[in-house]
Amino acid sequence: MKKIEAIIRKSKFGEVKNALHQIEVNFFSYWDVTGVGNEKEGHVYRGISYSTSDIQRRFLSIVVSDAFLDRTVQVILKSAYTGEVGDGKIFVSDVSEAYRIRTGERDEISLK
Amino acid sequence: MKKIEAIIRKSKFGEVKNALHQIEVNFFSYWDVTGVGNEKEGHVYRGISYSTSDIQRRFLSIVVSDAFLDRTVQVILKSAYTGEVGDGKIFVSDVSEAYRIRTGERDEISLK
Amino acid sequence: MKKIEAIIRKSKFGEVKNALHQIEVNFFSYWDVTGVGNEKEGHVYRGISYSTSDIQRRFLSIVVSDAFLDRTVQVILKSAYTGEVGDGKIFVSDVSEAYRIRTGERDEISLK
Amino acid sequence: MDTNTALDILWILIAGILVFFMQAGFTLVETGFTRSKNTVNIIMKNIMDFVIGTLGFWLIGYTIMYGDDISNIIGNPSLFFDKADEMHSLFFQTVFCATSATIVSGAIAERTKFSTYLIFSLMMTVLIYPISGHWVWQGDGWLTDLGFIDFAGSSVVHMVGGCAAIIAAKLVGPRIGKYINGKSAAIPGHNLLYGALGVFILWLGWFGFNGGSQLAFSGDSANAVAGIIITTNIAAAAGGLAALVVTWLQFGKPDISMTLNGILGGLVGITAGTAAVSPEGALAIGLICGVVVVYAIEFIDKKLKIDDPVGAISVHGVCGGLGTILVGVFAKEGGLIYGGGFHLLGVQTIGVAAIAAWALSISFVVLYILKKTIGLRVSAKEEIDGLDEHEHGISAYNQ
Amino acid sequence: MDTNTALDILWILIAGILVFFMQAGFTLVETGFTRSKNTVNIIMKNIMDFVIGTLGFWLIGYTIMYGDDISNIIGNPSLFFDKADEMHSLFFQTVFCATSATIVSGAIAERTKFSTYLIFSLMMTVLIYPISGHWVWQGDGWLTDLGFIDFAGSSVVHMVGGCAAIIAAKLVGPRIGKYINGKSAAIPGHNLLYGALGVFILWLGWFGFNGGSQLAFSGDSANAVAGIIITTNIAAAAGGLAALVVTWLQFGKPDISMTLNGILGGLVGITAGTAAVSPEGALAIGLICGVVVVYAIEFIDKKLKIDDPVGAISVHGVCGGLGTILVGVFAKEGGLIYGGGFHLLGVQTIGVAAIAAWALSISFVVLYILKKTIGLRVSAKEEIDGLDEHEHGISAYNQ
Amino acid sequence: MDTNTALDILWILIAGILVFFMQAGFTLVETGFTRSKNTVNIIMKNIMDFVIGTLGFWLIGYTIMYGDDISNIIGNPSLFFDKADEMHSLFFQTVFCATSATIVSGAIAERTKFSTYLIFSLMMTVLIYPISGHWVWQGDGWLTDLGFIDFAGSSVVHMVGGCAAIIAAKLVGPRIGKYINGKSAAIPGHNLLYGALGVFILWLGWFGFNGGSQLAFSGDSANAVAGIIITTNIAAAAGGLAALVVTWLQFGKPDISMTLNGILGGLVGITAGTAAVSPEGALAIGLICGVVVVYAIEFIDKKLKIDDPVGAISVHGVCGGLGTILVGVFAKEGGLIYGGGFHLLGVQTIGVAAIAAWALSISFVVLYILKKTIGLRVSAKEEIDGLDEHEHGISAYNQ
Ligand SMILES: Nc1ncnc2c1ncn2[C@@H]1O[C@H](COP(=O)(O)OP(=O)(O)O)[C@@H](O)[C@H]1O
Ligand SMILES: Nc1ncnc2c1ncn2[C@@H]1O[C@H](COP(=O)(O)OP(=O)(O)O)[C@@H](O)[C@H]1O
Ligand SMILES: Nc1ncnc2c1ncn2[C@@H]1O[C@H](COP(=O)(O)OP(=O)(O)O)[C@@H](O)[C@H]1O
Repeated sequence: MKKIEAIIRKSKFGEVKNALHQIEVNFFSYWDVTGVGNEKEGHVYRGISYSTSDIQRRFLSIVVSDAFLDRTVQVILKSAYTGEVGDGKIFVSDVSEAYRIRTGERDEISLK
Repeated sequence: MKKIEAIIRKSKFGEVKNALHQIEVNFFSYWDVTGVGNEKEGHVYRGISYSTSDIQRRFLSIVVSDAFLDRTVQVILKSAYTGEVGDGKIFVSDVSEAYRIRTGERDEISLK
Repeated sequence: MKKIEAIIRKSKFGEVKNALHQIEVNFFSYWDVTGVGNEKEGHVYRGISYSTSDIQRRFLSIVVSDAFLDRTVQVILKSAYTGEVGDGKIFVSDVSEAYRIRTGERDEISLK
Repeated sequence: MDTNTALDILWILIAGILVFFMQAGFTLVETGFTRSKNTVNIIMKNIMDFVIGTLGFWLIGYTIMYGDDISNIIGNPSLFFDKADEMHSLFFQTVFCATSATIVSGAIAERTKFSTYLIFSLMMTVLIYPISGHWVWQGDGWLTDLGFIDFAGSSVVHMVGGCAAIIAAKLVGPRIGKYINGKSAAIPGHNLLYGALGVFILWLGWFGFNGGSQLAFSGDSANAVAGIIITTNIAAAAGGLAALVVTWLQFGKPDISMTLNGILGGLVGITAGTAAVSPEGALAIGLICGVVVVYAIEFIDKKLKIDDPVGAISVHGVCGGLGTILVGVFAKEGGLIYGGGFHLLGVQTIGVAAIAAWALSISFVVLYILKKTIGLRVSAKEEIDGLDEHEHGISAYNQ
Repeated sequence: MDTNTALDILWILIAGILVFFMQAGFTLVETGFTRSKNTVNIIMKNIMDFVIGTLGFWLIGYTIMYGDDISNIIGNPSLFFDKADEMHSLFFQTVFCATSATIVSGAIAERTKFSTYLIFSLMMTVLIYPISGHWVWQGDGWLTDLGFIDFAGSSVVHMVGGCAAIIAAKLVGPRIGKYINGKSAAIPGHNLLYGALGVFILWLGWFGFNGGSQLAFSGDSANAVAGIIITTNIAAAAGGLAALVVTWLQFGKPDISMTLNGILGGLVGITAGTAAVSPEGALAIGLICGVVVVYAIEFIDKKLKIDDPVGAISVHGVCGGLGTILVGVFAKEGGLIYGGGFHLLGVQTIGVAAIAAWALSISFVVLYILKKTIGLRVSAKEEIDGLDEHEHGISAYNQ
Repeated sequence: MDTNTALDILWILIAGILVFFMQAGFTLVETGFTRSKNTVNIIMKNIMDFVIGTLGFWLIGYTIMYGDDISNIIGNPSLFFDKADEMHSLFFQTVFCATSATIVSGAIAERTKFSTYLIFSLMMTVLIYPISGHWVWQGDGWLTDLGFIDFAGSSVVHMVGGCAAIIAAKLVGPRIGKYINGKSAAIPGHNLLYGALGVFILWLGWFGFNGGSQLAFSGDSANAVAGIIITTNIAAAAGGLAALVVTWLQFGKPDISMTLNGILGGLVGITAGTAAVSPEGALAIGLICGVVVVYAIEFIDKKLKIDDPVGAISVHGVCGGLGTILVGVFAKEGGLIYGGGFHLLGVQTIGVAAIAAWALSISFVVLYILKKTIGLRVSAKEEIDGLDEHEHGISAYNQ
């Protein structure tokens, strides 16, 4: 099993979610994070112009079976894309065990 | 060392925390996330009935030594359980290094 | 590639961030979590004195190429340090794939 | 000046100060019922409303409304109103005017260009509101002559705002994500406590709104004002109760946002007849408006598919018109159920129709021109990211 | 009507409007001192309180309290009060009644069934509050005859609310997680700014609460009202100062929630004697109440193990009774330290005891019946998840 | 008492109640414009301000200011002011005094020791504010004799607060992280809605602040008060408009925090001349202050490198002084543009200079002593973690 962590623009979340649902990835968790990266955002506050690279982003954590990995990554790459600096990143890592608390089911079966 | 990520009901957090303390798992971090999954919640807002699968959950991240892995997972499975759809998931993955910032201690010893 | 997860004091965040920038680690994501650990914080609320081990912390997630791992860990160990109980932890784990959404670039190149 | 006149002025000023505070109430309600990414924009619109209202109404709006009558249609405009013994009146009318303008803001929240909004707000202040206002309140207007009763402005203030709101909301179009495959989606407000505090402040201000419209306190006016405050309060409570019960029965849960709108609906509805009806009449008007507002919101949202995030069209437009017409039913003198026949009811209906026709058509003209010139709406990107980031460069909430 | 009477009515109405605003203050205090998952529920309880109070008191409560006296015990009830020249009085008394009812809401927050609460609130409005109120304020009640002084309602309004609160909090039981192995746990409020804003609004409203209770402004009343406002303000400040100092000394830190409660304690305490004591007397009463409220909260929480999330029992019940009794000590006429002997002190104590006995016993009867029939409390699951989700289907805070 | 006098007292009390509410406005503005980790501390400072102001001004401050004149410099102090027929005046002056003290709180927010602040607040109340106040408002002060006009306190209240604020902010030093390599960094406020609600409440209160300073309502005062309310309102609107336009042109976006400050700047600026200028004069003063406040904030922040999180120095200090001087230009009687020559302008300038000199020097002395004894500032650790955690042991926001 693989864990996919995607850090995307908040404004793209709706599209990404729909795209995931279309390929039947209906299980994930997300939260808001601040991202530091290439993108800069200009602000003015009380006469002080400043630009910050600390930008609000949404972090998605999705555990999928190995078979689902590729299509999930592809779908995120596509639906989170705008082409402008700041579109975000996707990271993949291994998961060795998975459990569904409700049933005690283990591993791949718990992800369905 | 293993990282256990548990996504549980917010209302079960108190029980899970107590159960963890009882087996001497006294170190972890948690935050609130939104979970998308099987569970649906019905709402009414201004005359519009809708149901959402985006539900408030608590995300626990616990790094334990290999020896502690099983009992920690078991304890969470038990204390987070209600039997109704939406109880959440537990994911386990490998951690290759660990440090305690205060002492610089490394790996298993830093987890005590 | 490696994922570094650092759980630090909120008050040390500015220093850690600057230190990371100095070694050219300009990409990461962070969010606020509650940490449970050795540190205890005393409070009084409406005449009830209590101490809690649930303390506000900042969680940093940084994916780096293997070559950057050591210096990044070292820099965090140094800049997040106060020497008092509660300085936090650093955990390292493997990342098998990485993508930059904007360009579709993969793995090490996407981290630059 | 004799003491009675001073007493009258004191009451008008205090009432005006209470009405001023309603701006804070509107800001809170609109902010609370929308998403956090547009909070700065909503605040700015509500503040600038009042800024523009203050300056524009003093500059020229007041005399268009209250200047010497020209053909029963409009006041004789003159610039920079400056009669030392009418300053209390200028103040009281200014805060009323600003109320009317601010209603639109809620209906078009979360997607409208700030600059366009400011221009429209100015048009409300110096053109749309004062002219129909003149017909009813200046003393020589044609609706006054007919015997039309709108004591404190169910129509003159609220329905005019509501009419401008429906045109604006229609022309600007629904928020992205509001209608998905033709189905209305719920977009919950980000802080219902702000909404509730706003409603408390509006309720508070309404005692000044209706009570102050007596424009006097000495002599018999004292008891009249007390009666107005009672009918106002009872109608508000009745509106809230009705909406609570309806939503509880219909959706299985007592709905907070509808209950709050029910209170406002009751307040808007009683405004026309507050001095003309009995407490029982106020109860009836409040209950009717509380029920109607729930269904009006549903109808506008689901059938007309006009996206009104705070329910301004239903609360101010629908309940404003309805409340004015109901004066023909419940007025102690001339009302249908008191044996007054259909005359007053007819007059009320004509007045409502005329004012609505004016407000709808002139709003359409102004907004249509704005749409075709500078545009009404921000870009999709700005809307999705939130207006605060792009229009104002700052978010309302930080660490 | 002569000018003086109009002036009196003006003040009563304005004072009533200020007291109305206290509802917003209570809402904010209760919301701020509890957890975010119950915010919608708390708002709804406070709003419906006032809705029910408005309708119920007009329907029958007012005449039970102020109707022609029957055996010095109760007023002669009649439905739909409608005397045109007493509307200002109906308004002023309505907002008082709603204050009394709303006190209970805070003490039983975060665990009580909404429907049960509404029924109890109605009972407060039409039964519990008006009857003891009649004894003191109608003019022919038995406590009036005794010479009992409760100028603006330390006992009549606040202690009655506090007595109902303690019974309710006891019968409904503590929140889950409040007592762990018999030890009281801290459950911090979710937004102390709301709490503080609420206290400012209550303080503001109290000027109307106490000042308006003069029920006149013309003639000598003007200076009397000014004096009342000064004693009110000084007692509030003294209460806050005392609580600050006590908590600073005892816990090592100046505690915000106790300081806020100290201010409220001072305000509740001065309410009975506001017109009878000097500024120095007000200082003393405020200081005493500010100290007492801190220890009362601790005592009720840790010794009685009654869970009162906002401290309503201590603030309103304890300080209400205490403040009333202290009139016997500090009243410029008849007070103990002014050489008046123990007579007034005795009368005050009897009055407090009688009113408390009434409020405690009738609340017990009503609540016990409710407990055995429809139940007082939500299920454990609803409580843990939060009342907002289950009782109202919406959370107060969204994106 | 005759009816006119009662009417006067009624207005003064109501105005005082409105000014009281400004404390809530200050609390909200300061809280909103700073970071969430210091919210409890800011609330506590604002509350204790008023507590100390209430007690200290009654104890001795009032007589230092309004007691029988000694050498045109100071009032004859006596303890525990207790004249039954001046209680309305004590109340009105108390709330003014508290306003002056509270201004300092914002400028030194997020880094100052709570205990030190309390002591300084007491000094403001019983020493700094009453003495210069005596010069202008007691009737026999030397500035009164000169013909100096500061109707409602642009200088007496606001500039005095602003002067203390600049000294305090300078001595306490900038917040950690405010100046990085000599460049000013932006530290955005954590909740701009609180800021906006605070400004609405301040605007509301200002009608009492300026209108109440007429100290009468009967006879000609009624129209005078109405005129004051109009000039106050126009200047506020003009200040907001000017700041909006300036920031829009200069930074490309209409800036909310500057617009809010512009409104406050307009209000502070008009306070001296509110009764002396025409609506057009008010417009001019408002526009000037709205522009100046934007540049003053930049200047103090970037050039003087004094860290004033909420802009208190610019809003109250700069606009206070400027507004007072502008009376010499715009006063209908004696103003420069009305052909009055330079006399009044000279007097105004002398008055401003004298009051500023007093406030700056005495504040320096007091604060310098405090700095060298108990210290002004919390430790770096406390500041970084937030004052709430260390000074009060609780955070404002919880679950
Ligand atoms: N190495 C990394 N580790 C963790 N998060 C990262 C990393 N690199 C980028 N991110 C996240 O991705 C976001 C977008 O990256 P950014 O560099 O701004 O744009 P782009 O990927 O288009 O060059 C960042 O704000 C940050 O949240
Ligand atoms: N594959 C997954 N990746 C990440 N989070 C998941 C995944 N599956 C479930 N979750 C989390 O677990 C929560 C509970 O899952 P849900 O499907 O609702 O219930 P159940 O596990 O009882 O079938 C979800 O809301 C989500 O937060
Ligand atoms: N095993 C763990 N898994 C996850 N988070 C941990 C773990 N151990 C510690 N932490 C995090 O690190 C923080 C600091 O740890 P603590 O034990 O208080 O101090 P120290 O590391 O100095 O002994 C905790 O609050 C928690 O957020």
